[in-house]
Amino acid sequence: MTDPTYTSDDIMTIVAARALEPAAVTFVGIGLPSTAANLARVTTNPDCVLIYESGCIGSKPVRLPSSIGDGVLADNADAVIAVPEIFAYWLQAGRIDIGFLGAAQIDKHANLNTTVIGPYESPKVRLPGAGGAPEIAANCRRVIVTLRHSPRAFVEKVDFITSFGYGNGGDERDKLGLRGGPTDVITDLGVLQPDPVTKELVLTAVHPGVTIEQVQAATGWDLKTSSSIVETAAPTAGEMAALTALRNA
Amino acid sequence: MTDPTYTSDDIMTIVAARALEPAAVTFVGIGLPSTAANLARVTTNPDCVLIYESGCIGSKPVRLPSSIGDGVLADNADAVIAVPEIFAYWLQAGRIDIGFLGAAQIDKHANLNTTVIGPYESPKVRLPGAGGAPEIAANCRRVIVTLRHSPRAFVEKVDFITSFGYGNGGDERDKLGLRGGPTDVITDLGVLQPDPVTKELVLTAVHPGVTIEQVQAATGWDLKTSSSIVETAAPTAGEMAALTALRNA
Amino acid sequence: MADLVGLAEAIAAHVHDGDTVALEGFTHLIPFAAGNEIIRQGRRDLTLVRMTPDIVYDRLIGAGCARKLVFSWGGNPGVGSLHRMRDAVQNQWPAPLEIEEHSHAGMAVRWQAGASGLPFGILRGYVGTSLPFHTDTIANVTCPFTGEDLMAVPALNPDVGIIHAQQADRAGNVMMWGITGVQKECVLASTRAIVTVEEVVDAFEPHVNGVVLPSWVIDSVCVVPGGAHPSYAAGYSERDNPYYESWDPISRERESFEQWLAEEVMA
Amino acid sequence: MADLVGLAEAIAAHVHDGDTVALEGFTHLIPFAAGNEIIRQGRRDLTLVRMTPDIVYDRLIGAGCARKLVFSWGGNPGVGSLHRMRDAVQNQWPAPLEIEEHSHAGMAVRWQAGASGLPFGILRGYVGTSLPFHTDTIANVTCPFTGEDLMAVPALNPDVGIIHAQQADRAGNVMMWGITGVQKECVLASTRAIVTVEEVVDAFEPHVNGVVLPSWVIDSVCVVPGGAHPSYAAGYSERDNPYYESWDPISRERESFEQWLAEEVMA
Repeated sequence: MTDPTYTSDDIMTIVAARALEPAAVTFVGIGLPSTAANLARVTTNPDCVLIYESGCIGSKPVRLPSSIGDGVLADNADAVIAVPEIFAYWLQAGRIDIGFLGAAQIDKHANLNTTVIGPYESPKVRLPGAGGAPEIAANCRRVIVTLRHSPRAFVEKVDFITSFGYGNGGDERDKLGLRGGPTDVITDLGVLQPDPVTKELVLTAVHPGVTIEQVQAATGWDLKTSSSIVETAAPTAGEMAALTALRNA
Repeated sequence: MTDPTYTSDDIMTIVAARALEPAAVTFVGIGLPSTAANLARVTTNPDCVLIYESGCIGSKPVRLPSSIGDGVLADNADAVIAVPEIFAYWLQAGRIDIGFLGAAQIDKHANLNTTVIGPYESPKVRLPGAGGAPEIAANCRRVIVTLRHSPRAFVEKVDFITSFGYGNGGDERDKLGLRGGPTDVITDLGVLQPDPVTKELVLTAVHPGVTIEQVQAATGWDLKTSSSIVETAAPTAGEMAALTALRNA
Repeated sequence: MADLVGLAEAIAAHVHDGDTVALEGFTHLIPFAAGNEIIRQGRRDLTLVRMTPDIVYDRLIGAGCARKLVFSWGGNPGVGSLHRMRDAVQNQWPAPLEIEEHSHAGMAVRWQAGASGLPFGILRGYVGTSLPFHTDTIANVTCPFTGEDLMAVPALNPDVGIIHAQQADRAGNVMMWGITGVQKECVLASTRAIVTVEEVVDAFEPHVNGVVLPSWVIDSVCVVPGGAHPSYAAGYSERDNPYYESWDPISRERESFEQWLAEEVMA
Repeated sequence: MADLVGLAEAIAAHVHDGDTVALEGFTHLIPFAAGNEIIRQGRRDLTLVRMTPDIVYDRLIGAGCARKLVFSWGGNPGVGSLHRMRDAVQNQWPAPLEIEEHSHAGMAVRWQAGASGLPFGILRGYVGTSLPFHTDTIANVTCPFTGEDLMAVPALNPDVGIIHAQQADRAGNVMMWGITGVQKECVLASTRAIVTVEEVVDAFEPHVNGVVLPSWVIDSVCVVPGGAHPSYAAGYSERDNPYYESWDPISRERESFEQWLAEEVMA
């Protein structure tokens, strides 16, 4: 990061917020996805509908939630319902436009791992596991992924597919009958998107001051670059102010 | 009926109310079952829990409900829930002690018909159909049936099994894995109960002033009589007063 | 996002000849006004889905709007028969009426499956009864863990789901409370959804069994006070039991029904 | 009908060595006090069921109460890892911990099936993931109507289900509201049920997403104000986020955890 006025978290959050479509119904995980979704809601996208797996539909939190079941998510929500209904009636039924996921590992075909590093039976690192992610990844119209770039995180093949992206690529996802799939992987260095045919993630944007080589060095496979690669617009003063206000609320 | 002080409806209702066990959780249909269950609740059985298929648990109606979804059933209920839950979480899960059913036809093995008289495809009389009855009959610990005696109602074989009693008798019900089964068929003339082995309905009680021959004449099969047949105790003044008060509330 | 429109406009926009249409409401909150509007607009060949056809479908059937009925209990609650439904089933008047008949439990599971985006749902039901011999949409399924046999029923996913609720807010969210039946599932399972409401309020209050449906799962919200009459809307009206009784003579003969239709709906 | 008893008495009566036990509550209303009481009573060989093990199960696992964990997301929410759970899975300390791992959607369906008296439930889930290769309780099932393949998961039916709710009334009925997760299903799916509550009230008021469980499906109701700390009870307390953060250093090392256990639970 060459610009000292924003952090890598800031730009990831702001780029993710920009990726939300107007009025999209968004299934939000806690942490950076939640910050990004709420940033969009209080700035450019007041009509986006935030859904949290704890059962909150249309959450309008007055401060950032510190957990998926934070009371502020329920307080001003349009509806609060039981967890089985959130997954069956809302997510599985295909009512969600955008799913917003993080991951510990992602691979070349956008499969996500939040379960285990190393063998499942004798793990090197035991991670939290699936939570809502597998069905968010399967049932939303599109999925946005945010995670920090590193060769350990961006790997040729994930150790465990917690959430299916494109499998081994090509039409594998379609053949399984899954909706959507990851469309944007937003990192601290840039943005990766799947090739329309092979579904291999390619670099489509670099953040200001980041070189393609830096991103390639932080990626555990031979990362290809889109012919139409762009530089991310730097966070504006307005975006930064809104983000700061949100964090301090 | 020889006693002019009560009607056949009165004695059916009062005998049915007496058949409710203390504090039993009772799944109640509208009409006579509801009157009987509420009579029990306001007299001898204040702790019985009345459940209506409209989603009311622990109803304590201040007057008799005129429909299964009457507002008085919800007003003082312990809980009001959605209809899918009533059937799945409460009835199917086996939480109900007693189911209370009526019928247009009943046969020798206590199978009930509320669907059609004559062939299904070209009915002589099209009746309302199943409603909640098949699963009430299948899932309660025991079932009490009330209907008026006539040879057209009490038949050798029902035209259509809407609600399974004992099939062709014997252990057929057990083999199907169904709970309970009808234990009491309360009519305007007496009470029929299944033989413990054959499951054929036999006459176990006649109401005051009714002869065994009268009941047999009103039954469309060769009705057997229990060796321990009794005469129903006549409605007491207290029961009649409570029933009248309930109807006028 | 729901449009706030008139009922005639909503029905014209969303209910077409040949559609599968569900008007739900379990004794409480039955969308009668919407049913009458469908009759007025002369819709034909509808497949009507509803647990309890009630008077609302007796009218639609008698008026010749339906070619098929999917249901689980077809009586006039507290009164007796639905004569127009019976006349259609027994005598094909005014048109033949195909029926697909379930139990309440089965219909409830079908609604849940439809709202869940599943092709079917399972239950312990129908065992030993005659229903599976006459209803194609009942099948066996085996538990892959215990080997136990259960019954399966297919999801309900109508073209249009119509319900009546107590309130909408200014954003077009809808709230109902009290006995809410399968109405949430009906809206969520249907491709298009119309909700008639008693009134529009600034904000919802909590209620016993309060159910909120967000604006973006509803196509049209129509303010129709009393739109559930002769059924009722808790907090707004009582069930008109004498009306249910009066329906018996009105509907018993074709002539009296047609006179009622001409005077009360088509006039 | 629920007995109103002390927490120690309720746990002693209903939680036995070797039982399958579920303490549910989705971030909100987690029954922490009941979890500590199980530790205090020295229960062993428990199969612990819970969507999000959270600190409540990190403690039980670290204290050696568990032999198996059935779960879907095992982190310290908003903070990081559950170190005691990780130590048990990676290093078998203090005892080997068998795990049965699902997704939230799968666990929710398992709870619904358990509450419904069905042996299994169905969902569109797990497709393409590695979970079915490591979890026996995921199987295929085919729709008898469409031929479509779906996933099946078996019902959850613990010996004991334990939840925390805001209120009980004097008859032992229980009310919770706000984010209620799978707690209704947990109580209904379990053979025995214990509910800890913030207080006993004369009558319940309506609340957003208010859920009432009647007395007769609960075995013991225990008044334990603050019994959900460090999680929260809407209307009574806020989530203690600093505590969740402080759990990280407490639980990171065996020694610091055992010291905490001795001082805060066993003392």
